[in-house]
Amino acid sequence: MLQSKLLSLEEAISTYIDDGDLVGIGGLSFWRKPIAACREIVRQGKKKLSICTFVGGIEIDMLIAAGCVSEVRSSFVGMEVFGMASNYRKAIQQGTIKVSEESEASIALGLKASYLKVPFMPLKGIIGTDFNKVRKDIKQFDDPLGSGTQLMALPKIDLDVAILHVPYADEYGNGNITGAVWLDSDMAKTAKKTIIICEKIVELEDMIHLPGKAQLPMQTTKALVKVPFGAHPSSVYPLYTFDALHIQNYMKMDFQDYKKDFINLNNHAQYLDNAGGSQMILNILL
Amino acid sequence: MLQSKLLSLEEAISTYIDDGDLVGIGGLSFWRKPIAACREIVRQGKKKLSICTFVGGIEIDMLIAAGCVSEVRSSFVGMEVFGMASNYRKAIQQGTIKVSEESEASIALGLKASYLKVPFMPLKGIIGTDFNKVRKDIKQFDDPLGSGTQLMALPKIDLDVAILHVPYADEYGNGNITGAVWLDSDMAKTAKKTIIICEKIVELEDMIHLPGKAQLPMQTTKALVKVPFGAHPSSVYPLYTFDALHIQNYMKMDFQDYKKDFINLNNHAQYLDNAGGSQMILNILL
Amino acid sequence: MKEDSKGYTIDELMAVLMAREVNNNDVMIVGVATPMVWSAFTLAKLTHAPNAIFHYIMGNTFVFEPRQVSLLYHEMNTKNAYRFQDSGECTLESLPSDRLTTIEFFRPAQIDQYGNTNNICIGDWNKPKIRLPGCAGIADFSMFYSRGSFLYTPRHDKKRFVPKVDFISGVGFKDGKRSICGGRGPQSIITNLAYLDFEGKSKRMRLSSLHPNVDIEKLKESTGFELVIPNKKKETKPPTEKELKLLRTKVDPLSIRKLEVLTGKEREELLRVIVNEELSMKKRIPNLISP
Amino acid sequence: MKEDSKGYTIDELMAVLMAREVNNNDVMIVGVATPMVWSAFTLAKLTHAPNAIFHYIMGNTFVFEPRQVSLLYHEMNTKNAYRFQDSGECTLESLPSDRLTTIEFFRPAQIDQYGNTNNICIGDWNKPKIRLPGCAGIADFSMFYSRGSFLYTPRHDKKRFVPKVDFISGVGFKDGKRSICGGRGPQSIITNLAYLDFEGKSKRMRLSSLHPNVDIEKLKESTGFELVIPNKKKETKPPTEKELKLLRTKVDPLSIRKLEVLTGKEREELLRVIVNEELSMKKRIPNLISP
Repeated sequence: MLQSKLLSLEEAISTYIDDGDLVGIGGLSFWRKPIAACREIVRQGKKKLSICTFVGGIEIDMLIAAGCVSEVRSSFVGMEVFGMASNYRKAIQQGTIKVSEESEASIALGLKASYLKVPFMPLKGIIGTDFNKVRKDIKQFDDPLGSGTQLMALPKIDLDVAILHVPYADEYGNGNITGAVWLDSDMAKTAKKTIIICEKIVELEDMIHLPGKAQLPMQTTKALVKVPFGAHPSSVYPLYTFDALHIQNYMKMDFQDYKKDFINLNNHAQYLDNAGGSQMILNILL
Repeated sequence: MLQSKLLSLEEAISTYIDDGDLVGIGGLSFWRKPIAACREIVRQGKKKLSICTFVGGIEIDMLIAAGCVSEVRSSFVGMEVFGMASNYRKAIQQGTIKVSEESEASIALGLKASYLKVPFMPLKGIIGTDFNKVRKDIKQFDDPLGSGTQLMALPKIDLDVAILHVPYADEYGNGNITGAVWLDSDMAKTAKKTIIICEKIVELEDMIHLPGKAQLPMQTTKALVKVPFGAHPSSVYPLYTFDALHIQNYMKMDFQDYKKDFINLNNHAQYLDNAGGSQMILNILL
Repeated sequence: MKEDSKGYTIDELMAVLMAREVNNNDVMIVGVATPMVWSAFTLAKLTHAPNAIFHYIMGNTFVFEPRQVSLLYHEMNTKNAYRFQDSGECTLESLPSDRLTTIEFFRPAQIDQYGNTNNICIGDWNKPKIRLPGCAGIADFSMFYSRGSFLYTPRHDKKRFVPKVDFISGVGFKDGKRSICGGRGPQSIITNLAYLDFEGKSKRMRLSSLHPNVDIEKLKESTGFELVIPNKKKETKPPTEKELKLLRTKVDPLSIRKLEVLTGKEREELLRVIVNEELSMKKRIPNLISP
Repeated sequence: MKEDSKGYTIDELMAVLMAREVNNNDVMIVGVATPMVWSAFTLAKLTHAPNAIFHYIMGNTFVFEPRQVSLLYHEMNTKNAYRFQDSGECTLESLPSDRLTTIEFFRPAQIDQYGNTNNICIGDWNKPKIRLPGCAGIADFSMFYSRGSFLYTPRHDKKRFVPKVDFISGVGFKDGKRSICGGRGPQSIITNLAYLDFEGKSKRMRLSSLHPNVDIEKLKESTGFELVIPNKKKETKPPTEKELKLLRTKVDPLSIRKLEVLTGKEREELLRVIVNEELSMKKRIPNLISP
């Protein structure tokens, strides 16, 4: 039968992420972020990653604080109503990481271009902004069909790796998302190596009955990892919501202390215990 | 509350389709084709329509035979294993209608361009074919970002009208399709006037529970018409399949006779009766 | 932020003014971390815009029913979605922006007299004094909307209302002209001091109405460029009893919208209260509100 | 079309040869009105390619389980889909064609020695002698596939195998070179006379094996250009007992694949039989086939 792609988190990250990779991260803001995988990236001391995500939050901030990141490509990186992503902010202000300034469309269309095997996609938006002053890889051009319309060419984004966190997956690497998919399916299909982290493993047959079915196709999945509560402190609808207390805590702590208490640990249960154990789990469960 | 868009088929076609319109037709081949609506177009004697459909069959053949069509834009027009669409073939061979030669991507990306408000979308496919010899509105061009890649610019397709047949809709114009959506949702969203023909009317609240929910959004729907078995002789999954006997019959009959027996009728029940009545319905029901 | 002598707070006044911008057939885009906007839209739905539809970015969903504003359970609106979007649709493809009455509120960090906005950085982009979170979709969508775009900020001061923004990430009326994208451009800015719009011809920012108890000199001092000031002064129509009651009892009883106004310790304390209140809910689904 | 002395018909031989092209990890694209292809894929799934996946264009679906080939109930495969596609995905976006082993069979109306194909028209496009149905996605996809594209026709004659196609709607090896799209180009052509492929260097069409009982002169006479003929002649390996039994009893007992081979009255008669057989089924869902 089909080959199982089930790996440990450690194996998946060490096998499929190389220093310098352009890494796509799924989810949006505090929602369905593969944060257990990001902690593993920190533990393994990956370096010089370019991180691409639609809307980023604590996961980007953490990877930057840990020194894993050389460049960020995201339309927004912040901590929602909790405030700013201070490591992100500091790193840019101090010039220790690069930024590829992105809008929502520049990422969505960049992935689409990658899919269609074209070097760019055209857009009317962005024209008139200052994006072209800081993005040497985008360019305003004339409609080649001669309508006289000015357009912006947005380059394709070819991800090396995509890391996506979903509620349900089968061991062959089909992933199911309840609710919003955002750009996860585009990342899954275009990345050279796709790693799916799931909350629960289901049978291939179950995909038939899950709403939305397998939005992430097994053909492009390299590794499947099961980490229950692995998106914590972000949410996985419809299983649990984000952990506001943990996020506030993160923002107050010195990152080296945070790393000691929450990242450099032997196992996931210890992480959950340190994050509040059973009471925390009861808090976040929907 | 929300405004009901429920109209009779006659009202919908007379109000929203003008002679000369570029009309998008949903479905594919013998599947979910708005054929009752096409018969009404014939009855109302609409003229000079440009018809755009992903993969066309009997509905295109019929509209051509009735003299409603001046141009066809489709990647394929045929009668599946039953044979050729002979009126389509004849009209082109005799030069009485124009053809805009299309592939699947030229239609799909044309609608996408319309959506994104850009005049074209780039594609690598089609290059090397003879499409550019017969399509003066497509053009090979260099990647403006300087990669040296040759691309084909495919123009946007701005539909005047979209006619889509779906199993379920609410009276405000949300449409739900069980199974394949193909380009129906793109047509629904881009056409200036969208007409939805449905098998069953459900409540807005029911959309929440239907798989796929409202793929066709009410905001862009102008008219909703209820015509049970209105896609006959094509299929509406999961309610009924196509009527192979009727299609064979159509192919054998002179179109003027067909028109008399199956189009120029007073009401839909009479059409169903002439098409075999209860036994026919039992035959096609899944 | 106490109730002033008029009996309402600035977050209440702003939410009410934002609600009044909604039309009955609007698709109301609820973004990420904008409880003030969500409050305003929910209030509009319960008052003059019963047909308006919520489009939650958080769930990529369209929802008809209004729910109580929530911090932790925002995503539960996915439950009642009657429409999901495809993956690509979460950007420009949601609905045809040029033909439909989509309404979205953007909160700029800097704005100039022509409504150009900046959410990218303060200072030079290459070495910013302050890096901001980013503009999300503002650079993409805002110029397409047929109803134009709507702006708000609870902090009207010279750091925000500047002669020249440090980075244009949202196009207003460049040199007094509309963007090539076809939308109507910025329509209004609702702040803690005033309701501002744009003068028809010059497209310069104009005072439309001053909020009650705000001195016009205070407004001028707080704006880093010259506003168009009409001869005939108008006062902003304060919230009605009904609006305030709905907002306080049904729409947002936990005052989550206030998080957009407060800073520092005050904000932290309110956050603590909201989180505790929400965690103590047995049912972790925000209440449906019946009109 | 009777069984010949070898005990199988040409549709059976062709379906078996097409099945043998499938690899175990392929995504097998089942198009519209191609029961021969569907039969072949289902047979492959039951023999050497149990992991292969059906991608039905008809339902925009991915399906793992094999079902009996059906004329009227093809779309019922939607029932067991484990993956649906978005609307846009029904074209180029299905799965990354450059990295995965997608297999699709195209049936050209004309083909030249470099595998360029035509499904548009016979004669001049502006005033065609015969207008054909169209090329559907051939112009878009076929040049991208990492495994290349696969061709078949049950009518090997000079009308189809021509020196120059009247309209290139599918790019083969133009002037002996690959398309710029990166795919491997045409790999083989399975006909009623022979199994043909393309010579490694010149990319000219080459005889790989003649079907049993076919004379090489017959092949040459039926081809409108000079084939590369290797010195060492091979005979096509006929269907095995197992393949024939599966095809006849489980995969396609109604011989729907034969509709692609027959013409005129014979085809009409078979259609009548198939439709009547299928209409008499109480359960209007094609049988699942257990391997």
